[in-house]
Amino acid sequence: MDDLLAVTGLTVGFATESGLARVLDQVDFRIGRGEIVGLVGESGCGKTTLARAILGVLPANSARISAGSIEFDGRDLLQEDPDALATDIRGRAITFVPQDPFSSFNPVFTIGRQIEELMKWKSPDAEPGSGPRRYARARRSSDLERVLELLRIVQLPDPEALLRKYPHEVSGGQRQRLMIAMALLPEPKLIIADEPTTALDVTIQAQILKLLRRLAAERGVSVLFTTHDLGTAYEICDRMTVMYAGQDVESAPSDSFFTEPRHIYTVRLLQSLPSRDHGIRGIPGQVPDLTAPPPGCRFHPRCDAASALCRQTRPDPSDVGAGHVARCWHPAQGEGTP
Amino acid sequence: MTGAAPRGRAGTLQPGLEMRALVLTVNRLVWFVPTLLGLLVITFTISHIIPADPIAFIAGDNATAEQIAALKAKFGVDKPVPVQLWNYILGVAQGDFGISLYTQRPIAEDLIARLPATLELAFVAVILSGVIGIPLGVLAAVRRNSWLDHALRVFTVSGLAIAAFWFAILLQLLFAMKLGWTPLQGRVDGWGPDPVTGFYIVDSVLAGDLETLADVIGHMVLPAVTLSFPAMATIMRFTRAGVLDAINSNYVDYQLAMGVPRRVVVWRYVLRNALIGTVTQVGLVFGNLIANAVVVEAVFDWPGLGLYAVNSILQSDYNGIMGFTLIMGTVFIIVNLLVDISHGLIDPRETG
Amino acid sequence: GGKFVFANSSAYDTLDPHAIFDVGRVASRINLYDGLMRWFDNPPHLEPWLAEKVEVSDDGLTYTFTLRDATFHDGSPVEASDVVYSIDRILEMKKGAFSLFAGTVEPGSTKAPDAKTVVFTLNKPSAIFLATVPEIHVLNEELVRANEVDGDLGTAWLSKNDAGSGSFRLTRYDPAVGWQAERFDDHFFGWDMVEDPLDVIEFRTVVEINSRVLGLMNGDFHGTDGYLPQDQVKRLAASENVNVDEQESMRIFYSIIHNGRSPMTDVNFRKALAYAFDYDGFIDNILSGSVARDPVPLPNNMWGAPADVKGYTYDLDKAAEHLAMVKEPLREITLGALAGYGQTEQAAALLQNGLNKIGVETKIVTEPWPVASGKMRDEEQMYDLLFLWKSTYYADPNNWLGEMYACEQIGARNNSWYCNEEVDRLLSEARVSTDQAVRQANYEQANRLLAEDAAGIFVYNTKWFGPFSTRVKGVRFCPIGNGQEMRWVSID
Amino acid sequence: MLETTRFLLRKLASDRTAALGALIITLLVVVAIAAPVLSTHPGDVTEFHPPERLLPPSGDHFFGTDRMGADVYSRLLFGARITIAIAVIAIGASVLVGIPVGLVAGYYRNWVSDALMRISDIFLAVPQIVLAIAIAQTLGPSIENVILALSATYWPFWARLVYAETRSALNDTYVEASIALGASPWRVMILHVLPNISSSVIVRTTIGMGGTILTAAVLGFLGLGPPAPSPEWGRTIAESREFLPEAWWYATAPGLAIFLVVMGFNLLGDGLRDILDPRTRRSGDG
Amino acid sequence: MTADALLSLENLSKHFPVLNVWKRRSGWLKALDEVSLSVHKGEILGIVGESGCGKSTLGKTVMGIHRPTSGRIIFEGNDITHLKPHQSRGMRRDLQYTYQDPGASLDPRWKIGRSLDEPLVIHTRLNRGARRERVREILDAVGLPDGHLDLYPHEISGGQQRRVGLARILTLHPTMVVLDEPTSGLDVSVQATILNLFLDLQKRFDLTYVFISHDLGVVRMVCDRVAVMYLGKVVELGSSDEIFDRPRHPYTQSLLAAVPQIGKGRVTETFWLEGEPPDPGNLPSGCRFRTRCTQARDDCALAVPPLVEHSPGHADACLYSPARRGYSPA
Ligand SMILES: Nc1ncnc2c1ncn2[C@@H]1O[C@H](COP(=O)(O)OP(=O)(O)OP(=O)(O)O)[C@@H](O)[C@H]1O
Ligand SMILES: Nc1ncnc2c1ncn2[C@@H]1O[C@H](COP(=O)(O)OP(=O)(O)OP(=O)(O)O)[C@@H](O)[C@H]1O
Ligand SMILES: [Mg+2]
Ligand SMILES: [Mg+2]
Repeated sequence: MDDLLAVTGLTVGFATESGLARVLDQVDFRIGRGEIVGLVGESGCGKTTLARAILGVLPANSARISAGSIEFDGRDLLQEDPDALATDIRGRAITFVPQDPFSSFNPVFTIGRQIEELMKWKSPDAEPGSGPRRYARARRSSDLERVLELLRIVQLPDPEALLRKYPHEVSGGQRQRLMIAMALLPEPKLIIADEPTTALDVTIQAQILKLLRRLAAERGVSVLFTTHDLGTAYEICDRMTVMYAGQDVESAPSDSFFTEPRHIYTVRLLQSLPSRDHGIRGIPGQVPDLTAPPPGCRFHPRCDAASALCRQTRPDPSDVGAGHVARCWHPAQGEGTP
Repeated sequence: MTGAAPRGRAGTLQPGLEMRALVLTVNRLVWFVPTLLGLLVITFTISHIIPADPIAFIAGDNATAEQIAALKAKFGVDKPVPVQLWNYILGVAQGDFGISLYTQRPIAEDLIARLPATLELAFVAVILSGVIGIPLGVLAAVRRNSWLDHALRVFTVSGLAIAAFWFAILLQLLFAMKLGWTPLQGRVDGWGPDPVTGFYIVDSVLAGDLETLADVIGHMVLPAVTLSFPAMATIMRFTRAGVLDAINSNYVDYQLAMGVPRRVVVWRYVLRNALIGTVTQVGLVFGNLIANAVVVEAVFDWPGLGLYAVNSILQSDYNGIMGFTLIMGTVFIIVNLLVDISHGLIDPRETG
Repeated sequence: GGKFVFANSSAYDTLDPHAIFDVGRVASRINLYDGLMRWFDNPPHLEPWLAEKVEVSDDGLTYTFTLRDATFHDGSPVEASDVVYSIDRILEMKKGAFSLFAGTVEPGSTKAPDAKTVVFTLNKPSAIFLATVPEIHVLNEELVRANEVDGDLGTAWLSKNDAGSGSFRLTRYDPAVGWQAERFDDHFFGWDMVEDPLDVIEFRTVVEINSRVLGLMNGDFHGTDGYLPQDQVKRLAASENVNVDEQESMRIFYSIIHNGRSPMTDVNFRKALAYAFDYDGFIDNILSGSVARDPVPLPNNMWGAPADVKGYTYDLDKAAEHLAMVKEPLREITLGALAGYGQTEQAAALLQNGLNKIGVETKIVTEPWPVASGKMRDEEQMYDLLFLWKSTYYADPNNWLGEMYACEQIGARNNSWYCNEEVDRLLSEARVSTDQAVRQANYEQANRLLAEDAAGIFVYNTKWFGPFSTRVKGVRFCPIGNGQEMRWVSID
Repeated sequence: MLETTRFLLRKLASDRTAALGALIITLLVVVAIAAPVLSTHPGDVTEFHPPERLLPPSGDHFFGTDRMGADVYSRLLFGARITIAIAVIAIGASVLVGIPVGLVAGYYRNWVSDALMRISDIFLAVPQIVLAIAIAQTLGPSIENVILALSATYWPFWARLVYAETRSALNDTYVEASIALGASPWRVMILHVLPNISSSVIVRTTIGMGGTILTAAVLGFLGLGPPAPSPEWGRTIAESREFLPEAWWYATAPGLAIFLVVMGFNLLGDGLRDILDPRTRRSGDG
Repeated sequence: MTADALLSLENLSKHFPVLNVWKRRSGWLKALDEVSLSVHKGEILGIVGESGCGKSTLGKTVMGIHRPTSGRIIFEGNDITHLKPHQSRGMRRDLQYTYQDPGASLDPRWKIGRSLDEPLVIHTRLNRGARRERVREILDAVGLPDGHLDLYPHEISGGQQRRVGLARILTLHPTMVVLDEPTSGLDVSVQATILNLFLDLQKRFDLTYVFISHDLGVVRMVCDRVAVMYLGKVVELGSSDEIFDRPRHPYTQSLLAAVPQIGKGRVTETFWLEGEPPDPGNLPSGCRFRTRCTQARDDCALAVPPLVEHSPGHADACLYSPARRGYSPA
């Protein structure tokens, strides 16, 4: 299969005061070229951790990657030299849109200055390798052209003036547009967008999602889109991967995901959405403590279908439909689909 | 944080940076005068509860009652206290801090003659602490929990705990008395360079007199090191905390995730943010520096305001001490004013 | 030739010779100015100086001085009118040496019949007048008057400039550093008797003892004051660059006792105090034997000091005995000491130590000299006891006894509130008598009575340990100038 | 309350630097209390032995003897009492004045609170030690006056701190919630605001202790502290200068004592800040 | 309609001063501008709108946390507009407010038990035992174990904190509760449980809710009536079904159109609204939505359109409301 990104068996822990938190447990995850993949799951299930692992920016002092591989465009990122990753993968081949556009700009520099710094290192024109000693004038002005053009493309009014502003002088929606522009500027192959609309109002969210989807399609960029809002995921993703407490539980194309969820957790999650049809249903119980996670399938303590098997071993991915993979011993059979 | 509603909003009412700096300056200047007035009232009050009678002292051992009365009239001490206060304020407004009971010269003259010595020392100490303290603070933050961080932590903790006068004595004991590497005390051997600015380093450079320059610097070393030690510790501490705060922030996270080299992020971007916090501390640092200057100058016989104050103490020269307090207060207020203004300039979010 | 640098412990805040009178800053007066007479050597003897000769009338009231040919530093001649101006200025300023002349010389009573003759007319006979004449430093009247501002008698100008005729002429002054002067070649006394007189003298303020000592040892300074703590003197003596010149001086250390306040009004209490001080511990241990025990208020080496007074010893039994005889109620006694003068504090602590043991409660109050000197003149505020020195301003027993214990000096120089009719009679007689034998007998007797009465706790007479660079020759020590008269000195 | 204390103790024990600070301070207190027992020459505070002056450290005199022949070590122990007394009383007075002033000024927004804050601003406009010197000099040297000078110049720090913290606490939802619930101003101030700002006050007070000890030592050094023969540390150092470099122990011992104690308070303060104040925890050491 | 109103607001406004750098007021931020609505006994009134539109301000002004700039608040027939919190103790018991972040409304240094006790201490003369009884009862009602009484707020989860926040206000048995974004920040699975709890308690204690939220899906599920706010104004008010099924105001329409709905058409393909809300301190004249409205005409800028009830129980504030067109003769 021609995947742009293939994460296999990734296991990551964090050293904390109360022991090792097993935040990712043998996670499998892939993204095809030009595909928008949603990574969904409740707060704390490890979405950001997975995203950061791909970017290679897990906190060095506390994160422990104990197994797995991250293959991107034919390179195993976990084996690469970190410096090389920083220069030609991060910000070049893979770019990033953060969750919170309010705090992701440095408050004491103008927006223009921050974009310029990014372009200095990550402009598509920049020669790959050790990075610039000097920011040549010619490149600087061609980069500026490029920036202004893209700012217009993301529908930011008066881009020249905008570059002279400080981040706090710009609204949240505009900041997120800037972030998207900055993610596109290096002409990457993959954009990792970590809950890019959570902090925004619905009307703004709709605008941003629209923009992101259009640009990704136009430019053939793959997007890893994390969110805990299933509605948002439905809007933008071609394919979904659901995570629960550090484990990937199900991965499917959007259509079959919403119509025929197979993993019990996915089913319950979808049922939790307020709906006129079935009222309000939650999932009883609580997410496990990741420093002492339950063995086997981590959802088993809250799962009404759980068996002894579930409590012992975590199922391997099994195909349950076209491109539809679930890791469940007792997959749902069309039961409870919304 | 997830799902929380967005906070913050575009501030279209924000004036430009220059405007902000101006507004800040004016705002602070408006408070300058009342603060100074309050300070005057405090010093006046203090000097009016003194046990000894300064007039009797000025009058000398053999003054008669009439002479004392005449002197009281001359100095205006026979008037009601509010009138005296008013006259005192008027006097200070005109640069008249009274007469030194000890030297019999106008206090203002004495203080101005000594101000450059103190300022030169303070400047050198501040620069020294900044130039060394800031990079070390950044290093400590970047290499958090490394042996370097721990060593620097010991350093900062010591810097803040050590009594400056004792440290000064220790340095003297070691470098001047035992090893003989530096002069024991004083600002220069003999008379120093011809006064132009009053700063000996500048003056000896202006005069092209390298020998004197070397001598001046030699004399400067121990006092400057003593003074800058606690200041350096404070600066380091705040820089470290500031850098750590900044490093843990989302914008650094973002830049690193976008592959901007760590060293660039830290030294060009984080530092600026960290310095905002450090700059606000300069006022505090300067205050401590001045405080320490009093005793450090006494130990090193540095002919500045601190030594003047100590001599005034020994001579019970109340006018001298009050003059010193006032001028220190003024210098301190001005420094804080500058700090506020520069803070406003560095941090675009600051709105006064 | 050469330059001599002296490290002085006190700051030269003013150079006006009539404004100051202390020993610490004597150098500016004695080197930049001249008086009609001058003290020399040790024991001190008085010699005519600017004056060629002096004649005293039989009634002891009229002193006629004849001036030599001398010039001020600006080249103008020293004339009798300058002397008249100078004494009248002293009397008007009421500072410095004023008290020596107060009541004896009236303002305007001094006349200059011609340019070379000055006539002083005293309003009562004084045996000490001549001894105080050296303090009349002669100013260049014209120059001073030209620099007067608002009738300040030129004090502002004189605080930074010189208007004298002395052996050296001021070239530089900075209150924070000190002053520098060059040799005045036209000085009336000439320079023949000195083989290679100094070109330049510099007196620098160096407050820190250690700095003075180190500077001297490494050759930066050529001399410093002779009253260093003994520990430092030892260090200096050990240095090969420094010679320490030892001389018995005339500066006594004692404790004033406030005789006018209970329970010190009781002689037994005063005796208890005197027996409770550890003289040997203080002199032998703390001061390493660098001073001489002096049981009376007069320096041992001054005439008028009786040889037969033994003085008190550290004897707590006797102290307790006398204490038992005290009728007045006891209370906490305040021991005064001078800030910045560690010795006074140590003495007070030692006395406290002794008094503790006989059950007298004490507290030590250390205050700066201006505060202390203010309190000393106030019967209410004066400490119960106060340790301090009494230096030589003029070499006559009256400098000590007459000022410290005469009844008429109470509240001024007599800070003990001590008034004993017999003692007062002896002192008054001695002050006016011109008969040396009478004077000597009177002073000896007065000393005996004062010691017997335990009017104060008399501890020691200072020795002077003048540390000078080995390159320095010709230092002439005199208790009045403290060895700081530089005209005799040379350096190689 | 008991539980909070236990929690604190447990946290303290786990934070190495804070534990070290606490240890030093405990030691100081023990030393001060038990000075008569621990000292080898307890009488030497007021009793002297001139023949034994300036002896170097030995088995009999751990830190040598001073200019009066008294045991430096014993006097050091008794000096700790003075240090503690000055620090505790001066800080106590400042806290007692500063907290109510800051609390009231912070809670009510009217001209009185403005005036109070202006006054404390004026005090803060001069380096504290400069003002303390002026006051101490004016009043004359004694322990009481040192304490007075320190308290008079220190209270604005607490007033300012409490004021700022109160203002920010008033913006906190739980305070607003209590007010909305109908709680009286006093209830809010005493039961909600004060306990919640207490951690910053405690931290500030702990570090302030160190600062006060340093300032008091400076006053002592300048001769504005308690008079001889008080074993106050600052004045001991001043006394000793005359005898350098020979009698190095004389200056070294009290200087080290000041250093240790101030460091103890600073370490404890830093530690408490980390423990009590989750906001700064992030920037502390993990 | 106002007859059975438990609470009614008449032209209620809350304006915050906008300060310039000189700390002088340079204008007003109309966080709440002439809002009139009423809440009926036993109903759940939803208030929706984008961030900063004045939802919380509405709640807090009703509660007396903010002093209203103008207008009247009538609760159970009494005018409580100008009562300060302590003057209206009795009133406070009946009218309660939960904070947007209920965890933050608990004193971090107080154990849960004490926080729950506080309202009783302030408002009742019950003795310790009786209070304890009451607290237990209510804790049980919100589904928390007794053991939680001895925990500190930071020791329990966000969902539990919300329960405690709710318990705290229920101890006084109020008749009406303003719930300010009670589920924001919660995962859907937890949100569902909490919502169920609200509905439960409402039945049990016979409560009336004002339910502030920006989650339209939730509002639709739980609310009987809905008020849509835009920049300090209520732009549409009506029953849930009316609002969600037949929205009239262009803003309401765009708001609904922006919400992704699983299984329906993709918003990213259909959404039309552009731009962002203007600065609330510097509002456009006339209709506040006109700057973003695709149907805006010139007269929209002339006057602020009033909220008009074009059909029973459904009011909107659009000059070109489809309802108005239906009724107008032109
Ligand atoms: N640096 C770290 N040290 C220790 N634990 C961490 C660290 N970063 C994350 N965790 C823990 O790892 C788990 C997963 O965190 P992560 O941020 O990946 O979740 P998420 O799915 O992105 O959640 P959210 O939706 O809240 O952003 C959480 O339990 C979190 O507490
Ligand atoms: N105390 C205050 N002082 C000044 N302005 C305020 C204050 N409280 C709220 N505002 C302003 O009033 C407007 C409405 O705020 P409010 O909190 O009511 O909005 P909201 O609809 O609750 O938003 P959110 O969804 O973010 O909670 C905002 O622009 C806000 O900045
Ligand atoms: Mg996340
Ligand atoms: Mg709100």
